[in-house]
Amino acid sequence: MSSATEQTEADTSHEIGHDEYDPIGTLTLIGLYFVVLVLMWFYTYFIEFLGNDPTVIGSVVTAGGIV
Amino acid sequence: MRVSKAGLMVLLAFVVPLTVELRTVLAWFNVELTVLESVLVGLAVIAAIVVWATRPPKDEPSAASQ
Amino acid sequence: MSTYVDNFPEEAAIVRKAFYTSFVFLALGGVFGLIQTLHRTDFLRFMDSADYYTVLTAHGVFLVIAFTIFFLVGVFTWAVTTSLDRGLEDLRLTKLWFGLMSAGGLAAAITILSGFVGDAPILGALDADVLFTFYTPLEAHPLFYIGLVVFVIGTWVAGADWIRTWWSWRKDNPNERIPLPTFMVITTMIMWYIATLGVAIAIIVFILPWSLGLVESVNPLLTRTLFWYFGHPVVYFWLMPAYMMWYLLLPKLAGGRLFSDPLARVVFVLFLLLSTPVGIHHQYLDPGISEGFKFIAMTNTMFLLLPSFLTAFTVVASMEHGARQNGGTGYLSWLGALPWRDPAFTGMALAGLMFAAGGFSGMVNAGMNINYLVHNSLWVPGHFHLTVGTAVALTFMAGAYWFLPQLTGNKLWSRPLAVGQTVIWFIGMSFMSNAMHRAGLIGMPRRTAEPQYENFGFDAGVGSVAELDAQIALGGALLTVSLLLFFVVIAMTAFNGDSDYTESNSIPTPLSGPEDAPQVLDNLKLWTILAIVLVIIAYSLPLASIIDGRGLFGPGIEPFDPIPFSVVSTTLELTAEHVTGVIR
Amino acid sequence: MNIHTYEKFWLIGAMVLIVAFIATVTYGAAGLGIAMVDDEGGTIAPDEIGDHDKFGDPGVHQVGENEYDVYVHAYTFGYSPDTIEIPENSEVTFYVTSSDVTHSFTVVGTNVNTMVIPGEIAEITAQFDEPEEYGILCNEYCGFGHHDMEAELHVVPETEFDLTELAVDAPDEVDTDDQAQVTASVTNGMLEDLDTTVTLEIGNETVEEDVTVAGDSSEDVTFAVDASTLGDGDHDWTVTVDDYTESDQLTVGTDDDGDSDDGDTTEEE
Repeated sequence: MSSATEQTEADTSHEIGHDEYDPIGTLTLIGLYFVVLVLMWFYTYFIEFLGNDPTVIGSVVTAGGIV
Repeated sequence: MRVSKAGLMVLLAFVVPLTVELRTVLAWFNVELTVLESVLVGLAVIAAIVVWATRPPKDEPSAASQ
Repeated sequence: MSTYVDNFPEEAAIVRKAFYTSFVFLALGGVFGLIQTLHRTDFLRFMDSADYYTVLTAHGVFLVIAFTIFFLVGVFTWAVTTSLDRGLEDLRLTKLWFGLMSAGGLAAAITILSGFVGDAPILGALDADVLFTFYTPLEAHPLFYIGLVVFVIGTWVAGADWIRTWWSWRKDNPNERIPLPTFMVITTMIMWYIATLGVAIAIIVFILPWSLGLVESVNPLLTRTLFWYFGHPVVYFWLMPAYMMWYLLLPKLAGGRLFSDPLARVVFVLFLLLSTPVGIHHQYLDPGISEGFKFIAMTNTMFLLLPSFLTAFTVVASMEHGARQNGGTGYLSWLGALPWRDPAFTGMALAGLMFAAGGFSGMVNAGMNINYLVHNSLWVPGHFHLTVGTAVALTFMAGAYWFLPQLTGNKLWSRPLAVGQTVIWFIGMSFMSNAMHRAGLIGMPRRTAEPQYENFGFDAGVGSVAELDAQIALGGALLTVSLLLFFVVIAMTAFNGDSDYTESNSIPTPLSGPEDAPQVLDNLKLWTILAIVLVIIAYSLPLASIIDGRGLFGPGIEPFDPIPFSVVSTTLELTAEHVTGVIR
Repeated sequence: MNIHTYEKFWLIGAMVLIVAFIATVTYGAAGLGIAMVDDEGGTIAPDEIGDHDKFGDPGVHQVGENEYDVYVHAYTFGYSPDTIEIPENSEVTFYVTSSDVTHSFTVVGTNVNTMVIPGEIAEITAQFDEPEEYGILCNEYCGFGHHDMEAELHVVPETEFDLTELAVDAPDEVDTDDQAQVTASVTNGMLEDLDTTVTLEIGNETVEEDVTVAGDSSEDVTFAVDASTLGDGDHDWTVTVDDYTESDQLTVGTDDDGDSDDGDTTEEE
C-alpha cells in the first residue's frame, strides 16, 4: 500500500459515510455515463426506431387491447 | 512522462472507437469525412496525446486530467 | 500468506485443468470466429456457405458453453476454497463433475464438428448444425442433446460440491457471515439450478425423445420458450464469475478495498431473483405469446439493470479508492494512478468499460417495441460480443494472468505483452462490435453466411456497407491476433517453471464489511423461495397458454435436418434451387 | 446498511433511467399504437396449410377500403408469394406461417418484422404510405440455404394497383362454318366494382365489350366470332383487360371433326 496517502490498509475503522473517502471520481464517471445513456436512448428510440417506419401497429380490431 | 506507458496505450486505444464514430456524429452536422480523413483525424488526435503525455508534467498533478 | 497452489495443491490441479480445458475451447471457438467474420463479410470464402452454419454452431457452443463454464467452475472452486479457507469436502466428487462436464462437452463437440466430415463410421451422420439455440424442428443427432444434458448435470454436481463444502464450513462456524466470495458462488448456483430446469425439461421431456423417434411431434413454441427460460439466466451465469472477479480482484489489483460488501450481496441476491423471469424478452417478436406477458418480461428485465448499475458504481469506487491511496487526485486524473501496467487490471477495467457500452445496447434489447428495429439483426451479436465476448471473455483472460501464477507458482511471462493483448482485444472489439451495431440498425441479419441479397441491399446512411464489413473483418483479425498473444503468454507462463511467484492469495477486507449487511441478505432459503415464486408468476400463464390449444407435443411437427450431407457434398446453389423447386 | 450518499444519488439515477425506459416503450405502445405480434393470429398445423382457404393460395386480399390482408407461406428457403404488391396509403395485415422450421418475415429497413414459427400464425399490421420497393428476408437460421431466403414487397401508387385476374377459355380449332366462342373471365379481388373493357383482337378484327365486375366476384364475357369471317388458317388472338393480356392461336377450317380441345389459359399478374 502507498505510504503517501492518509488511508492505509491498517485503517480498518474506515467506514462508508465517513468523510475520509468520497468517491467523487466515480460519481463523475457515472454521471457522464448517465448523460450518455439518456442521449443514446433518445437517439436510438426516437430517431433510429421511430424513424424506421413503417412500424407494426395495432389493427382496428385489436387496438385498445393491452397497452 | 505524464502517464505510464501502459496508461498511454489504454488512452490511445480509447481514441479508436471515438474516431470511428466521429464521422457519424459529424454527419449530423453535415460534415462528411472520408475514411482517409477520419484516419488522419484519428492519427492527429493520437499524435497530440502522445506529445502531451511525453512532455514533462507541470507541478500540479491535475493537469494530467484529459 | 501464500499462493493458492501452496495452500490447496489438489484443488489447484483441478482449477488448472478446468482453465486449460476452457482455453482449448477458446482457441477452437476463436478460429471459427475468424473464419466466420471473413466469410460473411466476403473477404475470404474458402468453404461452402452451408458449412458456415457448422462453424457458427461450433463458435457459439464452444465459446458460450464450454469456454465460459469450464473457466467458471475453476474460478468458483478457487473462490469457495479461498474464502472458506478449507479444501473441497470430497475430491472424488470434484473429479466426478469435472469428468461429467468433460464427457458431455466432448460428446457435443464431436457431433458439432462431425458436420465437417460427413458420415462417421458405424454411427452414421452425427451432425448437429442447429446453432447454440437448437430451435426445434431443426434437429441434431441425439448425442448432441445427451452431451448437453451430461454437461449440465456436471455443473449441478459441481454446485453440490461447493454447497457441501460451505455446509461443513457452516458446522464449524455457526455464527459467521457467509464470506462474500462463497455467497456469490452459492447465489449464482441457486440461480443456475432454477434456470437449467427449463433446458433440462426441454431436452429430456421433449427434444430427446423426439430426436430418437419415440415421439412424433414437437411444440416449437414451447421448446423455444423453455430454451429462453434458460437462455437469459445463462448469460448471467457467464457474467457472475466476471462480476465476482471485478468485485474481488479489481480493488485488490488497484491497491484499494471493496467499497461495500453489503451492496455486493444485494447485487447477487437481485441477480438470483431477477435473472430467470425475464426470458420472454428474447421472444418479443414471437407469435403465440400475448403482449401482456411480453410487457411483464420487459418490466422485470429493466429492473435487472439495477444490480448492474450498482455494480458499476461499487466497483469503480473500489478502484478509485485504490487510485487515491496511490496518490491519485482530481475528478478524472486519478484514473492515471491506476495500475495500467498490470494486465489483469487493465484487461478487467477495459472489459468493464466495454460492458458499459454493451449495457446500453442491452437496454435497447430489453425494450419491447423497439425490438422490431433490432431483433435478430447484427445489432444483437454486436451487443453480446461486448458482454459475453468482452466483459466475460476479456475478464477471464485478464483473470487468467492473475490466476495462473496463483495456480502454478510460476511468474507471469511478459507483462507488457499481456497488457498489449488486452488492449488489442479492446481495439479489435471496438471495430467489430461497433460496426455490427451499425449494420444491425440498417437491417443486416445475424446468423447468415451471406448477408448479400439478390434483389435488394442495405442503406448504410453514413458510410457504406462495404466499410462496415471492412471494420467487422478488421476487428475480427485484431481479435485473432489478441487471442494468439494470449495463448503465447499463457503457454509460456505455464512452462515458466524456473520462476518463483510468491504473491499472496488474499482478498483485502471491504471498506464496509459484512457486519454492515442486514442478516436477511444471508437468508438464502428466503431468496430461493422468492426466486421460485417470481419464476412461477412470470412463466405459469405464458406456458399454460402455449400448451393450451397446441398440446404439449405440438401439431405434427417433424424433425428437420438443417444440413443433410447430400447438400454439403454437391454444389450448394444447385441443391438449394432443387429443394426449393420440390417444395413449391 | 449504510450506503454512501453518492451511491444513493446513482441509485436514484438508475431508478429514473429504468422507469424512463419503461415509460418510453409504454408511450410507443399506448401513444403511438405500436403493437407487438401476439397470439391473435391463432395456430395452424403445417399439414393444414395446403388446404387452408387463404394459405392454400397465399396472396393479397382486400378487406376494407384501404385495408388489405396478405397471406404468406414461409418455407425452406423462400416465401410464397415471392413478390407481394400492395397499394400506397393502405393498412396491411400480414398473416405468416411456416410449413417446416422457424423463419422470420422481416421487411428490410422497416419495423415490420416477426418470427414465423411452425404451428403459429404471425399476424402483424402496418401502414404503408409511400410507394417503395422493400426487400424481405429471413433473419432466423433455417438450414443450409438460409441466406438465399428472400422476397420482395412492392408498395405501388394507388392508380397502378388492382387485384384483377383474367382467364380466357377459347377453342384451339373451329370449323369454317362454325362460331368460335372466346370466354374471358374477369375476377375482381377488390371490394369496389371494377368498370373495365374486355378487348378481343383476332385476325384483323377487334371486338370490345364493357363490363362491370362487382367487388370480390368475377364476370364472364363471351365473344362469338364467325370462323368464316376469319377465313381458313391460323389466327392469333389476344384478350386484354386493363394491363392483363392473354394470347393464343385459333385454327380455322381443319378437316377434323368432332369437338376440339379447349385451350385453357390463365394468368395472374
